[in-house]
Amino acid sequence: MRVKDKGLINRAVPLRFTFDGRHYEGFQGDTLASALLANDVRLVGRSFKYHRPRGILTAGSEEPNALMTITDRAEPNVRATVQELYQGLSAKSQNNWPSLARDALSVNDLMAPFLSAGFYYKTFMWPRAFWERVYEPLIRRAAGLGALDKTHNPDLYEKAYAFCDVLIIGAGPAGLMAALTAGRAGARVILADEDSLMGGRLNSETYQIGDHTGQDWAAAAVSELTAMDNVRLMPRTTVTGAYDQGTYGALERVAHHIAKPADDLPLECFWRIVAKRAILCAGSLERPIAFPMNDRPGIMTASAVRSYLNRYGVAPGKSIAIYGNNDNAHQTAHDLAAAGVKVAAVIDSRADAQVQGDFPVYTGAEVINTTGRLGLEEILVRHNGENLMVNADCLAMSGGWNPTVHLTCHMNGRPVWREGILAFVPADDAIPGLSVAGAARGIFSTRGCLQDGAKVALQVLDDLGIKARADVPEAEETPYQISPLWAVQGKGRAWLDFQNDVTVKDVKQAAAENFRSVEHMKRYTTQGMATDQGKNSNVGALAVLADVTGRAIPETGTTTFRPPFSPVSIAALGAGAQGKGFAPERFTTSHLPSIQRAAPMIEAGLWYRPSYFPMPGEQTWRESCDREVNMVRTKVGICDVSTLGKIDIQGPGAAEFLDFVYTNTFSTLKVGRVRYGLMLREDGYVMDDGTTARLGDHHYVMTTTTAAAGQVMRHLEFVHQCLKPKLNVRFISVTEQWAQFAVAGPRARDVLNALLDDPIDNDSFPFMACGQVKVAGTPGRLFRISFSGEHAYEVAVPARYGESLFRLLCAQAEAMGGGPYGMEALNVLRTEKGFVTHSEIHGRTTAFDIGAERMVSAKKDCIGKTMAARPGLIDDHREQLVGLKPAGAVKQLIAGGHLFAPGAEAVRVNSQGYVTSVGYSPTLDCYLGLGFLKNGRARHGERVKMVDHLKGVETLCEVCDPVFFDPEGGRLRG
Amino acid sequence: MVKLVAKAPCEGLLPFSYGTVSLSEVTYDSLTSVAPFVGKSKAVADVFKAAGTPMPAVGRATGKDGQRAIWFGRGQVLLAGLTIEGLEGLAAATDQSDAWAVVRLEGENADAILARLIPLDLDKGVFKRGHTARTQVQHMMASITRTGVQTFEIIVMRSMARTLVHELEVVMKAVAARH
Amino acid sequence: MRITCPICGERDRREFYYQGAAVALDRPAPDAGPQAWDDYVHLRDNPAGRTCDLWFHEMGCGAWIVVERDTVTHEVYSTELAEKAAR
Amino acid sequence: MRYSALRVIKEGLTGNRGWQPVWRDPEPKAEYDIIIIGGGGHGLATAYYLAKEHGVTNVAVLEKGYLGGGNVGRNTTLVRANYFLPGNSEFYSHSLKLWEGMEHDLNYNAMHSQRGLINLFHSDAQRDAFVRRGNAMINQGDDAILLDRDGVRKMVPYLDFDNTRFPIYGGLYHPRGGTARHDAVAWGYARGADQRGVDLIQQCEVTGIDIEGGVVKGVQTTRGAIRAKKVGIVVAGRSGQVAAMAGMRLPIESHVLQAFVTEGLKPCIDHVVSFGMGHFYISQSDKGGLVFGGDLDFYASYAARGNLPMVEHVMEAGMTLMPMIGKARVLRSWGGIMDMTPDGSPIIDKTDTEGLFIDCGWCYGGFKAVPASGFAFAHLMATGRPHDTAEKFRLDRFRTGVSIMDEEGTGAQHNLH
Repeated sequence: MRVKDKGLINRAVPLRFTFDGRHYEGFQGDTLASALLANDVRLVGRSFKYHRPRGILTAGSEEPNALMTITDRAEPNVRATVQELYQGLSAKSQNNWPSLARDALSVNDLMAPFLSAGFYYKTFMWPRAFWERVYEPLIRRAAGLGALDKTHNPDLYEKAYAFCDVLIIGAGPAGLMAALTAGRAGARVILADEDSLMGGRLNSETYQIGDHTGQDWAAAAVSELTAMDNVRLMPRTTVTGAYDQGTYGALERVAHHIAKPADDLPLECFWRIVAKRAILCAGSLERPIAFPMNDRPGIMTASAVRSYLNRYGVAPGKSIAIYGNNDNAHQTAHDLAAAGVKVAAVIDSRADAQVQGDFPVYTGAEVINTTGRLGLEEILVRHNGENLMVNADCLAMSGGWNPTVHLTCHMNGRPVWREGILAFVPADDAIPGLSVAGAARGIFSTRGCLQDGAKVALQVLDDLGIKARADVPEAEETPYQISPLWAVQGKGRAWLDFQNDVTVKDVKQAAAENFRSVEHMKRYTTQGMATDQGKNSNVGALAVLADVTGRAIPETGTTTFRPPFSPVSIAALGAGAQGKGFAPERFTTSHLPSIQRAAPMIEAGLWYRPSYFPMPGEQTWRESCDREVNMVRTKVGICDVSTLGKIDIQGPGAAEFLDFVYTNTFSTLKVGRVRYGLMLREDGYVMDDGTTARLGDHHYVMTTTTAAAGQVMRHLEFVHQCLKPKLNVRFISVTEQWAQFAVAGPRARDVLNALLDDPIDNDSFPFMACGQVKVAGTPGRLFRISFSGEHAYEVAVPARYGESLFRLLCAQAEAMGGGPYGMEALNVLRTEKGFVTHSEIHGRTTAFDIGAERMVSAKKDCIGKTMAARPGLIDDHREQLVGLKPAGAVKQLIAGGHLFAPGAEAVRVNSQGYVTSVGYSPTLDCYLGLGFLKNGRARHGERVKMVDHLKGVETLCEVCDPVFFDPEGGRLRG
Repeated sequence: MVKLVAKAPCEGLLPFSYGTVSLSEVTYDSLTSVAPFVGKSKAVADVFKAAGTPMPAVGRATGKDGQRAIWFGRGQVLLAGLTIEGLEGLAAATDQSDAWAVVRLEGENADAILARLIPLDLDKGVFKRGHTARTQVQHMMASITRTGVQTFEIIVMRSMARTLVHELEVVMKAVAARH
Repeated sequence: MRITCPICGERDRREFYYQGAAVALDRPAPDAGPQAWDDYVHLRDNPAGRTCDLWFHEMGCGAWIVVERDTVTHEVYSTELAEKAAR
Repeated sequence: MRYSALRVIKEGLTGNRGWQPVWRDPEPKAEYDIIIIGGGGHGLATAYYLAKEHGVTNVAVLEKGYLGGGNVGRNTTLVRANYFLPGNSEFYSHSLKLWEGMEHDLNYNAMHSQRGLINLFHSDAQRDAFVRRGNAMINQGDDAILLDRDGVRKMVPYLDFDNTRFPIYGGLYHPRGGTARHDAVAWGYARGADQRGVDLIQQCEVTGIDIEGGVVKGVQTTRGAIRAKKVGIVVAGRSGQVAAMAGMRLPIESHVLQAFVTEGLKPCIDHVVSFGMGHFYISQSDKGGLVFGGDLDFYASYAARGNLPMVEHVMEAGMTLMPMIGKARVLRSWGGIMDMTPDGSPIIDKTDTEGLFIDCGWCYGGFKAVPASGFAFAHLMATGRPHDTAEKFRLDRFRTGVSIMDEEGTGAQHNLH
């Protein structure tokens, strides 16, 4: 219920929302949780395993219970304690059926004795086939929390980079004070806080700072910081991870609080913040107490009760009891009493606790049981040896405070136990460049936090060489006194992990089964593996384990907190990639004309290339492909080959360099000539192939395959910078400078001569010649090379003219009965000629395997030469490149089929090789295959059986030379 | 006699603007990469100087709109809209006029837009006018130069022009929606 | 993770390509024998601690860089252009 | 103590007070027949099979931390037999068969779930490579089914078939592939080994290997010297350091691989799905978390944690492939140390020191190999001969070039596999 005149909510702006279909009203400034509590809704969810009723436990992002689906955003597992209320918000509870109040699976709770820690490892094994068919589907359906909407995510997310001198994580008293100190000194500051309202606990407490309330002081500090150009305030931003060299990840919730966000506004932004220094001012989290039946709705942390009261003007109950082991818990009673809310009792486990107020006080007392099926009704208190019943619909518990050490563990830092506060504090220098201030390192008073924030900021600024001074106001400085209170003995179960249903008994059982290592206990019981990652429960569970194994807490150890601090959506971390954004798209200059010719475009590297160019009346790709192959073989075809890598190599050392990276020799290549080259990796296998032209004494241009262009460039730079730095040579990629087109077929020269300013003939431009030409008045390059086996050229012009030249070439070719051809035809043409691609040079083949061992010059060293001579790489039994032709009734060949002796069973031990490339050759009217066969070069003329189990095809093949067509190469020179 | 028709990398894609920021294509008369040979850096610098264009230091661009010398990587300068004679034997000079797409992003919040694409501190106090860097824009290799208080020139491979424009457009809209 | 390119300064790790141990700088002579070549191409000290490895500033200036760093803490001690280290 | 539903009920009725320790915590003896260094999945499986298959029970497993604390407890739990190169095929095929009988063999439910694995392909060339792989799997006696685009759509309709960067051409479906509860595998083998008399010794770090005259004599540990006739090194993520104690330099570079799990969700991903263009694979755990991962961070590391560029790359792959998962939130990320070999395939072999054996180089495929690796290493250590299924995993194959098994085809650069 609402409390008059309390809270930072704006009562002038009421907001309507629904929860499980019922309508409610809250105010601007509410979270979904505070609005639900204001409407006396206590039951908000169900636990994971036993489907126990669950209520709101906390007022922050560590909430384990109040996880909901925001149905108007299709967003599961939203913490109601973080979700800001907006007009029309619609929320639904999770993990229950048919309803939250009557959940069928709450029957699990009755079965609890048989569902103890690790029960599933010990059963569900019989009968064998039942796991996938029966048990697992049942378990999967019962498990899980919210459900994903199974449609494509419709929202926009973004990522961004930010840089600063000082990143301050958390805007409570320490963080604000640090930011003021650094900001006033002129440092570039980023202040990030997960809350919508900066101020941290100051907004939830009633402490004074100087002459102001803590809330007012925080607001004033925020205004001052907002006015500074050198300070960037990032509210609603959770710093989620600490990474190397001062890099931090942070999630900004940009639009989750807006009823109707603008169209282009992202929902979330994931920031990578690079900070010279960082200060962790993340405060601390209050921990629950493991007393019997401590899991009922209405039982929450004491600090959460104060948050709801002081920040949201909500009393989470009509009659509120307080149970704690430290003085800080008492403040809850004072705040409630001051606000006119009934305090049912203050129960302090310490006999010597000093509490004064107008309410019943039990010191040296324990809560040993509770009642209330769907919400707390009564608590049973043991006091002075007697049990007494207290009526309460809300119990505020405080087991002490845990500094928020999580980020300091992200680089494997182990927090250190501090006995005085019964809590872990960050280890020193756990993250290089990160300092910790305030409650995050166990300083719990407001004054202490303000002073520490200033002190640490001054140290950091000093390190950065920035002069600064601090001006710290006066504030409350109550000493923090606490005694151990981990698990309370009693009849019922005492929960540690509320979401995963891990109880004290489970931890004890794990220890009894010798899962005594803290990691074993965690993994065996699932303690700390829920969505809060043990923020609420780990320390308590550790204390129980320490106790039962007779060890001290520090000796028992801790599990590791890992990124993210609180969960981050995949959409935010992967922002920009949905749809096409995963990788750049590369378009050739002929893309538009190709599309206009209705060519289906396929992905090659990052490029798009035409698959084929359909003509009217053609029904299948094969018809188009066959026509295009015939066209090249009989007339002329045009193909955009600009995607091949082109590297300009210049300098007096160019020739020597090429001799070192290629297996064959390029220093002997004449200017104006082109040579095919083979490049190995240093381990002796083929890296890439291509042609390289010599344009001048000290000037070559190398081509690479499309796929390997980047790899080859990197390799050349490696060889030069790391192995041959003294060679005087420079490389520049010119792939993008030139639009290059293959003109192939008997009429290739006729097409070209129609466009060249100075016509060529066979004498001026023989096979493997290259030179400068003018193409319709534009300077270009011409190479007489062929990947089709035909009389062919590649003509290159500056890319701005590419589209124009492609159109002209196509028009010329069409006038002669030719036209453009695509990747399918290109593949058939090269297969007919036995030319290899990366289907053959797939990283496991040697020059020897592809029959190119004679290209490895004996006269010089080159990359890969030595390792290529290893015994295993020159063994005669290696699989060698062969041609394959169907020789029986079945005419089909399939790339990826394996090769066997005709009579052999198609099993692994009999496999003699495999098919790499297949095409139907209209020229030879049959399927042709390239493949690798054991000792294949010596087996031309033999029969082998190709088997493709996947399609159920078996084809008898004849082994032959891989060059099926025009083996003498007469057509090339024609 | 037929003539080849030229087409710019961003033709049909630009210009446009969202909020306070506009994106347009920059056309230089020529782009030439100059990579001095081993031991020739000084000689090349002298030629540059003699031609009235100081050789830019690492991470710097010299010149003005339409005529710049941009540091372009290890041992490499990109002459944009400038030609310098007399480099034969001293440097590998390569015509790149058609290899790159160049765009200009201009207006208040230009830096906020780039902060969503580029992993570099572009704060005006750090990355000042005349500063240049080889880096990446999303997943694309890029060169970026601050040519004015809120003006940047971004260069990516020609074939990626469409992706560049698309990425910038998405971010320009998102930043406009925030302000 | 950030690496200081000797040319460009400190940059995000995403701009770099990683090659492996800097042993790659010391290419044996062709006739150095199988063990020397196995050492060069395959075998690694693979220390848990200080190491030198090779990175390529692929999205940046195109320099190959020798990075001396710690494989346990990811601290970077120094960086140097490979062309200088290789001399 | 034998586990069964009946036992669970009986203990439940008596307050779960009767459960016995799953393993003892013995003090190390002065001498063993065999010492296994490393109490991870492979080491525990080796000890189990030494005892079960070879009757060698005077065995100690020495673990510097806690049992199953290494990669067996921090992987993405995939189990598959879809390799295509001889040497790998027969080994992983054997491993999958051992998985299929593991739970009854161990009397421990490792929740091995054969929910099926789909490897997507995105071009004709990739399809051809997967056809070759699928045929190799069937040649080996395992299962593979080629799916076209519509076939993939029927099984995993939530992928982006219309607007993704790399269009989905089809997939290779491996019905027997799936997942398992990773920790349970370690615990099951540990329990089985312990029951057969093997000493599992935790918090016992090996600090030296005693070798005299080329023969192994035992080890030095933080709990004293222990003599042994044979010593096996099975220390993924630490192979280089432990091998160095025996003066060896390995063909291994250690790298970090990150993995991720989301908050629990109701069932939405029923198979294991693997993206062919972006090193992304995903499944959903029985608890409801999406478990997924991608590629190495690509730099040598022993930090068991990674950095943002690869985190983002993995998430970006997920978003282009299956934008349905966008609103799932990553709950936890972690890193494992991957011992990468130059060809991406492992090593199970003798060393030059008599009595000293090594099982290493599992790259990021070690989890599914746990049973067969233990089986083969136990066989090698007990008999002195390689097991048939692991005879190509030789230590000297890089020097000789014989039987290099480079499934990725990327060559001798450790991090590229």
